[in-house]
Amino acid sequence: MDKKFISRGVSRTSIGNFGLWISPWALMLVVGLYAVMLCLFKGLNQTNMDNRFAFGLWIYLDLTVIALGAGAFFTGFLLYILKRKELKAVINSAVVIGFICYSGAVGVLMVDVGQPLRAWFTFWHPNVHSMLTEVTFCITCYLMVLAIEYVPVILKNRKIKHVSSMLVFEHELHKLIVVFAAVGTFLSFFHQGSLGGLYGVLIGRPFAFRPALGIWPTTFFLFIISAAAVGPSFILLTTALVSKITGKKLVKPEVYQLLGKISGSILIVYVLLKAIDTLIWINSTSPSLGFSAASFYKFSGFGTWIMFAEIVLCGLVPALMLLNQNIRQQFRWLITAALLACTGIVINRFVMTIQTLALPTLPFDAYMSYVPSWQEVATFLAVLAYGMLVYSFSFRYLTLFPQERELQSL
Amino acid sequence: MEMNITRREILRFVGGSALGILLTPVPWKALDDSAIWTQNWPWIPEPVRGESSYKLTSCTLCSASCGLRARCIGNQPVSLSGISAHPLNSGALCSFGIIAHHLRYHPARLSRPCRISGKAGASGSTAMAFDELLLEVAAAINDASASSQTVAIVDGRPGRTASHLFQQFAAGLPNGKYITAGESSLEILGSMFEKPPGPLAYDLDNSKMILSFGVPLLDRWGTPARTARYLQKKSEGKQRIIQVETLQSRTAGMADRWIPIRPGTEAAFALGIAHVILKDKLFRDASKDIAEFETMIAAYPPSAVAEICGVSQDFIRDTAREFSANRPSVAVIDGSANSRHALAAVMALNILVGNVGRKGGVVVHREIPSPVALSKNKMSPISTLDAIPDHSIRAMLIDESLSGSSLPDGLLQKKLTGNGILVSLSPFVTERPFCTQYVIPSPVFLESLAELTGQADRESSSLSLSAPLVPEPAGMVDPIQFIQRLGSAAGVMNIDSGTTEELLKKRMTAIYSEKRGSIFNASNGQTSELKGLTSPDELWNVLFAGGCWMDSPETVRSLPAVRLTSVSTADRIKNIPPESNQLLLLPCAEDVIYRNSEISPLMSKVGQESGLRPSGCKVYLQTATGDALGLTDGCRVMLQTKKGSMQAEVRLDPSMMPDVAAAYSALNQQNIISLCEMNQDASLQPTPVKIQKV
Amino acid sequence: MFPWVYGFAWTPGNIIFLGIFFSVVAIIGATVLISLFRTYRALQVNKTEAIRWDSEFHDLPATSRKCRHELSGEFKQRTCDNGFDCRTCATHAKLIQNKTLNSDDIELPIQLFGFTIPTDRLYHRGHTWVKSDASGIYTVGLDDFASRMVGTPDGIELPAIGSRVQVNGSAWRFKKGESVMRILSPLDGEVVAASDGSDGWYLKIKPLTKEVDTRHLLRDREVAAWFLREFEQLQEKLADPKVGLTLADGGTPVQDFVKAYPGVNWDGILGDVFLEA
Amino acid sequence: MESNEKKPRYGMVIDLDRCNGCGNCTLACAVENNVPPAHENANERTGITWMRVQKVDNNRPYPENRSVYFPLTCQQCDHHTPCESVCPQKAVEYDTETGIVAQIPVRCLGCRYCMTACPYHARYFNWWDPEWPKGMETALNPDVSTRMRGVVEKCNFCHGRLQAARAKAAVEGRRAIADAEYIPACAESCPTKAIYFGNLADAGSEVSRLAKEKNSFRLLEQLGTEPKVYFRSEQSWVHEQMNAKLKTAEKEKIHG
Repeated sequence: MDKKFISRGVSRTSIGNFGLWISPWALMLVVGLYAVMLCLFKGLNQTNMDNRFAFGLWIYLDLTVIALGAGAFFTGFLLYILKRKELKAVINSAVVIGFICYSGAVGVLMVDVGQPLRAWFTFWHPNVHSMLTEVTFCITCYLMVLAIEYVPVILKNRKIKHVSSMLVFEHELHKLIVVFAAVGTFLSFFHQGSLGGLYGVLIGRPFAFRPALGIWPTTFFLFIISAAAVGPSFILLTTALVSKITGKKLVKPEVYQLLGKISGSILIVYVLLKAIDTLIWINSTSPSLGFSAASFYKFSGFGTWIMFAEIVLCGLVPALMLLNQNIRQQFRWLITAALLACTGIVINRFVMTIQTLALPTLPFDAYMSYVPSWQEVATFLAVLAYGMLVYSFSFRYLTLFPQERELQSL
Repeated sequence: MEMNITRREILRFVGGSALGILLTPVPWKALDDSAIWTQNWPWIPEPVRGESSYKLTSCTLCSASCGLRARCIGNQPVSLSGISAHPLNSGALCSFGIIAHHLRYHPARLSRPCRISGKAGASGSTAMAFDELLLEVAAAINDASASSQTVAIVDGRPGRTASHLFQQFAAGLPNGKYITAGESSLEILGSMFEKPPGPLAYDLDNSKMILSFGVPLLDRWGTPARTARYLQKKSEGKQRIIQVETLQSRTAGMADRWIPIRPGTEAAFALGIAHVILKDKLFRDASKDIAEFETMIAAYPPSAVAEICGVSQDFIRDTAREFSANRPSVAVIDGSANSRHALAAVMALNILVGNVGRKGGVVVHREIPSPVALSKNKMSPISTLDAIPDHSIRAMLIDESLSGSSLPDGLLQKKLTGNGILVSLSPFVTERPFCTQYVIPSPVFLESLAELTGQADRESSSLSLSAPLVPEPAGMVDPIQFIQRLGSAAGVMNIDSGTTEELLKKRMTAIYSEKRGSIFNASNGQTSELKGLTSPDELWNVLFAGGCWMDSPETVRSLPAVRLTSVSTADRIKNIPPESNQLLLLPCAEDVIYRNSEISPLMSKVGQESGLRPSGCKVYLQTATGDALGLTDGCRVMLQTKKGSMQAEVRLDPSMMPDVAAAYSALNQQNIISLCEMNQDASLQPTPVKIQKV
Repeated sequence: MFPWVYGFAWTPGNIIFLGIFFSVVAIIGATVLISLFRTYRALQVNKTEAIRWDSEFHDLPATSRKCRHELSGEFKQRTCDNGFDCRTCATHAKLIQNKTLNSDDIELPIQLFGFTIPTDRLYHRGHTWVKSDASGIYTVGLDDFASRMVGTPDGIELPAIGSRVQVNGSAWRFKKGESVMRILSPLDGEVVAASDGSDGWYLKIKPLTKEVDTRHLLRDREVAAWFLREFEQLQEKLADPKVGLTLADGGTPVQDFVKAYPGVNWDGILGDVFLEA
Repeated sequence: MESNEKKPRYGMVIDLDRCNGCGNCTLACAVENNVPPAHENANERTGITWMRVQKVDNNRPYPENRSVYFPLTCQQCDHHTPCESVCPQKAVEYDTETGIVAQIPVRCLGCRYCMTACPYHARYFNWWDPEWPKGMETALNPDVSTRMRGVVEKCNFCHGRLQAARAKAAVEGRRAIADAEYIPACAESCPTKAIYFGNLADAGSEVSRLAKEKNSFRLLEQLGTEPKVYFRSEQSWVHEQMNAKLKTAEKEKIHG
């Protein structure tokens, strides 16, 4: 019945099945929105955050999804600036995922701040020396860019494109898409970096503090590189996942391998720099602030294993795997490597946000732990559900994978 | 002609106007203003602005009667601070005093007289008119007189005009008793003389060496100025404090020396010191006949005492030496927390080295002139609660208008008859679930004219007034009105008449006529001879404005003979070794809830917000002990004694003595006391306790 | 943010940071406005048809965009990038020069798997043929392949007499099953007559210019090659367990494929045949 | 710094040996700054105590155990003030005239970045709207306005009192205020005179004299944020305890 909206030549499951698929996500979204309302109307006492754990699950979530969503800008950069045409096969999907990640993150931030009504103060009275200002400005602009990049994908819908004005606008907008790709890259570069700087500048948290290169702490650059490295992996994973769920070939195997290769080659650089940074921190930065690096790892839960897992197991290993052609050609291993790479970044963001706050600073401080409340978790799940819904609808009614049509007839 | 508007046109219009408005300053101004609108929710109270003025008065929360300065906006006090020139507190206030102006807003504030018929748990409170209440109480009192049962009136602040009226009331009844809940250690000391030499007090300011048995001298006992004075004298080498205490209290922490002894072995330690003093002839007051005592303490050589108290013998010897060398010295002990044996043993030390009647030791206060006391109406003598047989009191009246009674509920319950009633005059609802209780609302600090006497830690007694700075709510009754009204209701006629103000003014006149002592004038910070004043009215005015009259110290010629027999039962003192897998339960109270009167809600800040919660009953264990029992910091446990059981949260604290469990019961909490063995004198014994994790 | 907002200061930090911010916003805004303006202009001068074909063409699967010269074997592998408009294609021009077609060795209609392909006319990649008569009027019809696809349409929508059609613009539409298809016009011109195809033709078009450029249309041999390829592709798509390779046996093709083979994704196939994404 | 020679730098020296942990400072502070009583669900990690008293002991078992009380408040960092630099919208102000770091709650959007930046945990978030028992709101201090839910607040050395003192001076036509005219509530209320307050920039002042003493130290001095709150104690274990981390780190630097 909704055939008129589904692109020509591709098959989609019946509207009934589709309904079955989205209803649990819709439910999750509703529950999450209820939790959000609680937080907005009753205040943040609904969360388990406190004066010691002033940042919690949400900030961690924001940092993570924004890192994973980096696929959007990086793919765009490779396709439109470096003209890697093969990536046309995933760019639409990448844009949608990017849009989901960023809009989700911004949404959660709005709940996370104590006075959302005053969110615009950051623009009105900006303190340009704060990393958070940089983040706020860049993310807002970039979300705008992603929205604009999303428009052509929507206008290409089989039904909508019959409206001449829509068709023509799409055509004209797409001609200039390279501008947005460029601006997007520029913005992403800065906010990914400032997200790292967010913690790197915390002189009061010797665990996170890093010396500055120019005006930015090293984490600034590490975050950019790590995001660029993991973005393609995440696109790879999502594409593979969608193709698994729908049981359709969506892109050619070469595309998967290309994504893997790009991811791997940047990841190896990242791991190298991260290792150097860590060594400098252990031997110079941390001691100079009066804290032996070892002292940070003597607490149950946060042993040195976490560092090993982050840098070696989920950094070096996947990097080497992705750089090896034979492994790339075996889909299962390719996926495993991509998964490891993403996990590595997930751990890294966790260490930066949560572990930093858990560790004591004052000589008589205790080591603190924190467990998010159901409201926090529900809000987090709401973002997941929102993403699932937006992506499901986009996949059903828009052309996210141009190669799908020819691949399915083969 | 008819015009038809297409959708396109409408859209154009809307879009165009939107764009147009954006180009006007309107939206930007609105944005800026919204910052102002969102500055605060409308429902959040903003402080009342206004010119601030300062009013001077005296704090009624305890007998330290500190002088304080209230910053007022209009008539409303918004903050309190000490009067720095004040001789009693030299500018210091305690943490209760500094927020005492919040008390009147306490949620538990009592607004009407009521009857609380309380069986534990389900206590029902019925509001009633004051006269109605008086009739019921009077009935009970008459019933008592008929059936020759006792009617007791308990006074936490003896020496006031009201106290004397209480004594008259008690005297007017066949078996009325007037009971003071004062500093019981000094009462015991008094009882060691053949005839009481008069009201006794510690002269801590002039003492060279204070031997304190668990008295919180440096945090909450007596004047809040104590710590500053001690630190000053210490720096000049004029005063030392030795703290003998199981726990590392703040006083123990700041004292020159902390001697941690096993719980409940204070008496043994004191006798050990006495033993050394006599044996090594460190001091000998030939005037006293202490042969009996000497033979008794032969049983307490340092070796034995060290064993009992769990300290080294040197501690005992050194302490004995210092105590007798640095005279004037004084031994003080916390009356509310120790057995009478302990009190007796410690007080014996003061007699032994001749501290009594000596400046810097235990001094005798002169009686403050009181017309009521001298009036034709005779007053009943002071008696102590443990002198009264158990289950013999039909009606007990307690004046809690100034601060809560310091008598443990356990003791009160023990003394009351089965149908006994308890009448308390109090600003707050304090439920005692073991009897029918009548509560009469009294005005709270800053609301009424109150008279403050005493000073158990000064060389001379003092008198000051607390003036009403804010109007009191309707239906409040002050102690004097209370006893007068009750007297007439119960047909007790021998009570002086007159309003509170009249009676107090009379007393001023009497004091003025004595021409003795000195007077502090808060408005100019000067302390001068009372003689200097021109009239009783001037005295009244000075005291009414935060001033203070200080009696001249008594010069003791000779003291009556002593009999240290009350110490003779000390052989009951023994070391209670806990059985295997048991600890010794040491009942304590968070210092912020030391008194059982209500406190400002803001006090939660001192307890780090959650420290005073009902769920906040904590049991402190030595880290090693805790580990041995497999208990972690913060875990919840069940405390189990012969008397009962309760839940508590474990705190591992390296400062704790091994095998001791110090339990702090929090505000409005099942009282930890209910788990402890009680001595005959209602003091608590350290009790063996089992601790299981829950 | 703005100099007139409380607390603003002309510090280098502010100038650089806000400078960058405002330029980014300006760039984004400008780009959007430009594309809006161009859209408006395009709609004014009615470039819609051309744009539609352009975007359609680029969305077609590569298999449907083979260059005619790959079909004729002159190239190993070449995909058209010019919307099948050889009139403006440099490569095509070159190839045509060094090759003269002598059309005398074939006059009979080519027979291919039961399809009849008359050689007296030019073919458009959208499966229309063009035939001119003496009066300079061009007749447009569907080739055998296409007409068997359409069979008897469930509806047909012809352009108004006097209306203009343009190369690769929509000529007429028909409805078949769920899908509405548009037929690409092989020529520029004015519609002088239209028919529902019952007598073999659909449109009669009067060219706008005396010289009619037909370089973009297929002719002679290459028609066969193209037909063959189209046919093979159709076979592949019909290669479906339910259908089986019924055509491989060389039996005469049915008159109405769509009716004959239900349960096939005709929507997609028709799209490929009539070059509609 | 040179340019600031003339300008006052207000600071504190807290004598740990004089503090008996009574909590007057905490209470006086709450009264002065209209900090509401704890919400029923608040705990030591969600409550607001601009000035809090922390017991610190030497970790030795009974009977060698000794402890002191640390009155902890905003340490008023003078250099690279961690919270000031991170606030995205200038809701934290470092007053170059006095060196006082102040929070502007009406400007704050409650992102709590400053709280993660502060190594002293001296900043507090309003997890609840403030509530006072009926009638108690009439006893609020008129010089300090109340805060709403969702914003951060902290010690500002009783800035309200400084303003009042300045206003008074202005009325009397004086340009500067005398030291005695301005003292925060905590220092004023301390019954043991453990908190000295004054101008660190004035070499003659008692605070600057005490701050220079060998027994004085600052918390986390090695972070280089130049806090303006000093602590002093005669007890050596306190010093060891406070620099413990520094020492171990140095050791490892030498040996490792």
